[in-house]
Amino acid sequence: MKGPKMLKVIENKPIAGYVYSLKLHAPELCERVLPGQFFHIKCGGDKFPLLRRPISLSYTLMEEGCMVLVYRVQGQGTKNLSSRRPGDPLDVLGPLGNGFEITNRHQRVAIVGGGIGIAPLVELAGVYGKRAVVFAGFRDETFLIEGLQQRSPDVRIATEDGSVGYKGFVTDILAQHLKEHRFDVVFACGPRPMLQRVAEACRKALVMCQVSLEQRMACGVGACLGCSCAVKDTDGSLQYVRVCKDGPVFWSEEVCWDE
Amino acid sequence: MKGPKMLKVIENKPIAGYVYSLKLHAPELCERVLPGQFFHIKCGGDKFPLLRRPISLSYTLMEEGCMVLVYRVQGQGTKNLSSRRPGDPLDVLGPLGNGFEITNRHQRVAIVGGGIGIAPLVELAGVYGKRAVVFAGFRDETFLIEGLQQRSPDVRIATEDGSVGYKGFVTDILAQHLKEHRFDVVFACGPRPMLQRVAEACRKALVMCQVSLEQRMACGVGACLGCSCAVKDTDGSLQYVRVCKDGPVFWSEEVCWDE
Amino acid sequence: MNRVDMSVSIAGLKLKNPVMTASGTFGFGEEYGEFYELKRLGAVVVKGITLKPRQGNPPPRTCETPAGMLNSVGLQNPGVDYFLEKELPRLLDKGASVIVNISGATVDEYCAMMEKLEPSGVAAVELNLSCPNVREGGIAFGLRPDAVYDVTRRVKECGDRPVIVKLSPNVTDIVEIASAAKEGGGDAVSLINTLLAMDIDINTRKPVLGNTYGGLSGPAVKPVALRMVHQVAEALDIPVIGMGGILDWRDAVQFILAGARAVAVGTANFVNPLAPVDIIDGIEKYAMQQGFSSVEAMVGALL
Amino acid sequence: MNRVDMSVSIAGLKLKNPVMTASGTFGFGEEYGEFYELKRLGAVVVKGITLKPRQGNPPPRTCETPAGMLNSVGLQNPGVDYFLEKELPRLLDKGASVIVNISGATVDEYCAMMEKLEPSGVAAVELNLSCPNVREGGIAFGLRPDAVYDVTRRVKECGDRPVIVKLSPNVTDIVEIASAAKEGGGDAVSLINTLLAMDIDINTRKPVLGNTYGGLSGPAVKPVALRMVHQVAEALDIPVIGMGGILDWRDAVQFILAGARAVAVGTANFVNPLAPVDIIDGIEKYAMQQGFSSVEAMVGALL
Ligand SMILES: Cc1cc2nc3c(=O)[nH]c(=O)nc-3n(C[C@H](O)[C@H](O)[C@H](O)COP(=O)(O)OP(=O)(O)OC[C@H]3O[C@@H](n4cnc5c(N)ncnc54)[C@H](O)[C@@H]3O)c2cc1C
Ligand SMILES: Cc1cc2nc3c(=O)[nH]c(=O)nc-3n(C[C@H](O)[C@H](O)[C@H](O)COP(=O)(O)OP(=O)(O)OC[C@H]3O[C@@H](n4cnc5c(N)ncnc54)[C@H](O)[C@@H]3O)c2cc1C
Ligand SMILES: Cc1cc2nc3c(=O)[nH]c(=O)nc-3n(C[C@H](O)[C@H](O)[C@H](O)COP(=O)(O)O)c2cc1C
Ligand SMILES: Cc1cc2nc3c(=O)[nH]c(=O)nc-3n(C[C@H](O)[C@H](O)[C@H](O)COP(=O)(O)O)c2cc1C
Ligand code: FES
Ligand code: FES
Repeated sequence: MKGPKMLKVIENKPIAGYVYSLKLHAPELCERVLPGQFFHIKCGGDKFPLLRRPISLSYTLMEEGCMVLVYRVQGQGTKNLSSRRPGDPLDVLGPLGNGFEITNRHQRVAIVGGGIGIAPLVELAGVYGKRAVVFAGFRDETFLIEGLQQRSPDVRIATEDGSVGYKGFVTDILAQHLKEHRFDVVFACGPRPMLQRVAEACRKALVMCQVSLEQRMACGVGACLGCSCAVKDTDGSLQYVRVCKDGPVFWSEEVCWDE
Repeated sequence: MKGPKMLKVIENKPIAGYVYSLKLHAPELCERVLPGQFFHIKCGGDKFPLLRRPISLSYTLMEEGCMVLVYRVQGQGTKNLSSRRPGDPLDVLGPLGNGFEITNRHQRVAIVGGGIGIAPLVELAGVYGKRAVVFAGFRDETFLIEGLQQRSPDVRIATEDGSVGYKGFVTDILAQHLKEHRFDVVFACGPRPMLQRVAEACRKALVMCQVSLEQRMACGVGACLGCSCAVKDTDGSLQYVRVCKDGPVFWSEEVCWDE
Repeated sequence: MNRVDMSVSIAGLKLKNPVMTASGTFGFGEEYGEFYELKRLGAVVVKGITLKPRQGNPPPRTCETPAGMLNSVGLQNPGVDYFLEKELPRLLDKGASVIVNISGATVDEYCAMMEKLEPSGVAAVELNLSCPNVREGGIAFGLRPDAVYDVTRRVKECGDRPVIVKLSPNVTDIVEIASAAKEGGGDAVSLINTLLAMDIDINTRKPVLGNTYGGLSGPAVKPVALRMVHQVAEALDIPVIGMGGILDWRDAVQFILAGARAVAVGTANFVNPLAPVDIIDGIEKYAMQQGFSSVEAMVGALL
Repeated sequence: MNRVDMSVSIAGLKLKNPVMTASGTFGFGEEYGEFYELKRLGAVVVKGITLKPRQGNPPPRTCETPAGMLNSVGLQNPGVDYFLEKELPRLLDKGASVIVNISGATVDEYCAMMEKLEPSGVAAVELNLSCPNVREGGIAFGLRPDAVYDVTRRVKECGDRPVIVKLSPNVTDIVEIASAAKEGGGDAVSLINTLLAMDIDINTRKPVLGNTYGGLSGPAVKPVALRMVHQVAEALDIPVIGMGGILDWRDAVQFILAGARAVAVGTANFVNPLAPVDIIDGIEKYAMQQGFSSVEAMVGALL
């Protein structure tokens, strides 16, 4: 972890309704950032919005010395972010957090993303390439599919409205797949109810699962204890850990889902 | 007075260091606005900066249905304003205030502006044309001179650093002129110390003088009593009046200068 | 979809909708009355008046702060007699429900004003208790429960008009103060008035306001106001008029969910002169979407 | 130009500059210590600790508000023993001046912590009086002058370390409370802690914070903080550590001009991790430009 940097915006364009792809010039950070890590970004002016917003790495473009973050416009922070233009400086802190635990012993992995939760998984898909099956779920409009396919050929798509791929939830196709195939580990990112369903499916299939959690953050670096989430301690007791520093990636079995 | 309008920015460009010229499409307002009136402008987003900022009409461009406001970047509000681009909508309330009192009996008038206080006088110069002598004072860099000259040929310039015209204060050349020439009325706009000196010179020369005052404003329409300035009542007692509604133009002899 | 019943009953009044203006931000309705019809509002709360005319504080009287503003108007107003003669008839002609905010330096002054207002057409009287009480060495009435109780009870005795007690947020225990207002016979409480605050110009090295201290209002104070409204509405059975930082309908809905039976819009008028009417519309749409048949059903409807 | 003497004496301590971190926003210095050397700060005020470890409040614990934020961390901390064993040595190794913020549910708990801290290398102890006092039915110590006096006096008796009393702004009369801290023997007062506040999500119709209420901090509260610092500094002869909404050096200068002898930077760390060091530099430049030979000469230098 180093101080915040002013990075240059290379591109900031919509890739689906409300979803933007932000390319930043950051050769040095590209070298260091791990899949699943995030950046804490000053989206607005001085005082409004006040706090930084956490956005994960989507993927790096090593040759260009660039990294790409993909975000959905949600409220004022991301709205401000979406108005940054090429050439603008952007105040970025990070990479932060632990990122996914990647080992060379994983021979077959599943990567499961829902909605904007797909964004943080693209770099990870690149790490596992052919060893991964990627499950991507959308409400209707899809995005980042090409980027995923370039990195990891086996991409299965589910849409709630059935416009592309399987009609229904991505967790359905995952659960089905888990019955027939064996994975060394499952990586998941998306809305909490989806993660909970993935965790449940993995528990049943006796597969280890890493989930990337979200929580409202203030500092983003571990100092304020503002982003706590409850995990089970080794003795089964509940304990609060920091999503920003101890996470955002946790083993699904640690997480207190019904909290 | 009508509700706030979303006007289209046609042009918003620097015309001197920190000084911007903002052209707005507003055919209907052009017809109504009087020299010396101002607009109350939402410069920023929703909450920051919160309040509107008062900016005077500089001049209208009737054929184009446009009006031009000229402002100096001072703090956050005007800084935000300066980042508006052509095509952007701008939330403008007005015209507000009384404007200069103009009568057809004024045969010879002096128009005196200091710094950004020159901006609100351009339209007025157009009203009086050849009947006016315009005195314009600057620190160093001049602006709006051409616009003034087009409307009123006799423009006298003073700069504090002597780079253009008389070296010194505009009040010096005014005072000199007042000794030799008779004016029916003097109109002045600029920093308060300058206005006070103009008022003093006029008092000595027995010339009536109208000054455009500034005060921090909240509502801009007369409802909050936030923009008070002290004037002398007919019985000599001090009384607070509203710069936004009872002004911004006052007869200099009413104003309590040492308040 | 069915329409929502927007009316609310508060302090014995039936208002056509829950949106009022906050005292001191709306003058006597003249200026903003040029933007829309005043009778569209639940009520017009006029600027604070006193028994005698007041000149107010020296300028500057306002300044902007992060997401807020300070004011130190100092109750500049033409006095109750002028108000009754010149301003009130004009307001009533427009069909507005008028609530008069009154300030006194002594309990007797409050009572004298109440007696003058009683026979007029005002809908209710709002006691502004943030003004220094000369009897108690300049401590504002609103800061001590016994003083709040006392002035409320005495004013109630002077007439039958509903009395709304407007509370200062600059207190340790807002529930204790609101409770004193209730015990004194107050028909409703308004909260919050402004937070005492200051700003400093580091170039001139002087306070920005001519009066050094002023009142903080606007979005910055909303979280404090919401908390106080929630505390009072939870603890006491007295209707609450919520205010403090309401800029748009979302803010107004927050106050209603927190337990306010009506809301008042202050600083927002300066930002958007149409704020009160926009807020009425927004509340109605929200209620419709959420399936509330009336605004009253939304009051305190936190889950 | 000559350099400015940046050092300040406060509560018997000589600090190399007037800039501290605000408790709870800086952890135990570990995280921000990666951005710059902790010994550059006037002092590091560590997160509030308690006698026994505490788990803290349920999430969400933070949310943004207009120009501010709410927090309801609920004093999650590993307890004083762990702090002394694991955290303090690391901080002292880095050359930091360490001020320990302590919270207790009873006066005895404060004293027990003071006794444990006394023999350690901490520079001073800061009493956080915003926590509910179990003996008094959950009313925070900081809300009542007698309680403030009592806990300050008792803690002072437990050791020789300077005691800074951190005051809650949620009170009617901050001068009365600060005065109690002074009478109790407090060496300095810190103000302000956070304003009690809440936020509501109108979509879920629930309070945003897991704990319903939380503390408001950040630029939104600065005008209130400045006013309180000014009031206390004018009225009493006790050094004031000013905080509340300081984002940059301009804000810090305002507090010093208002009468604060030192300042603490809280929420700003989250916005700009380098805020405290940027602020040190900025204060120095300002002092130089304004012709102050020392920061101490700037204290209370309103014109
Ligand atoms: C570790 C991490 C990684 C993330 N990565 C991405 C990403 O790659 N792409 C993406 O689109 N989004 C991502 N998010 C979610 C993103 O941070 C929020 O959508 C964003 O903060 C919303 O800010 P806003 O001002 O637009 O919305 P608002 O709703 O106005 O925000 C209000 C406050 O709530 C917080 N908040 C709102 N939603 C969330 C959320 N889901 N998680 C955490 N805080 C929230 C904001 O940070 C802010 O403080 C990530 C969140 C976390 C915690
Ligand atoms: C009737 C009137 C007409 C004006 N016309 C013009 C014009 O044509 N061109 C121009 O450049 N400026 C004009 N001004 C001044 C202009 O309003 C201020 O420069 C502007 O408000 C500064 O806002 P800011 O946010 O950039 O600065 P900040 O200093 O950050 O503003 C902080 C607060 O102080 C207020 N404020 C600061 N300076 C002034 C000031 N001089 N007068 C009133 N309020 C102030 C702001 O409105 C704001 O509320 C006029 C002022 C008035 C009252
Ligand atoms: C300029 C101004 C003048 C005010 N005058 C009064 C007043 O005369 N009487 C009163 O009870 N409250 C007065 N207030 C307080 C408001 O009525 C309201 O309680 C407060 O501003 C909080 O609401 P807001 O944040 O929506 O403005 C005034 C507020 C402002 C900003
Ligand atoms: C996340 C967070 C945690 C805090 N924890 C403590 C604490 O443990 N003890 C304490 O005395 N103050 C605590 N505070 C209050 C701050 O120290 C400070 O008084 C307040 O935030 C105002 O300063 P600011 O606006 O610069 O943040 C905390 C504040 C925040 C934002
Ligand atoms: S956001 Fe501060 S500890 Fe995680
Ligand atoms: S700014 Fe409100 S009365 Fe002039």
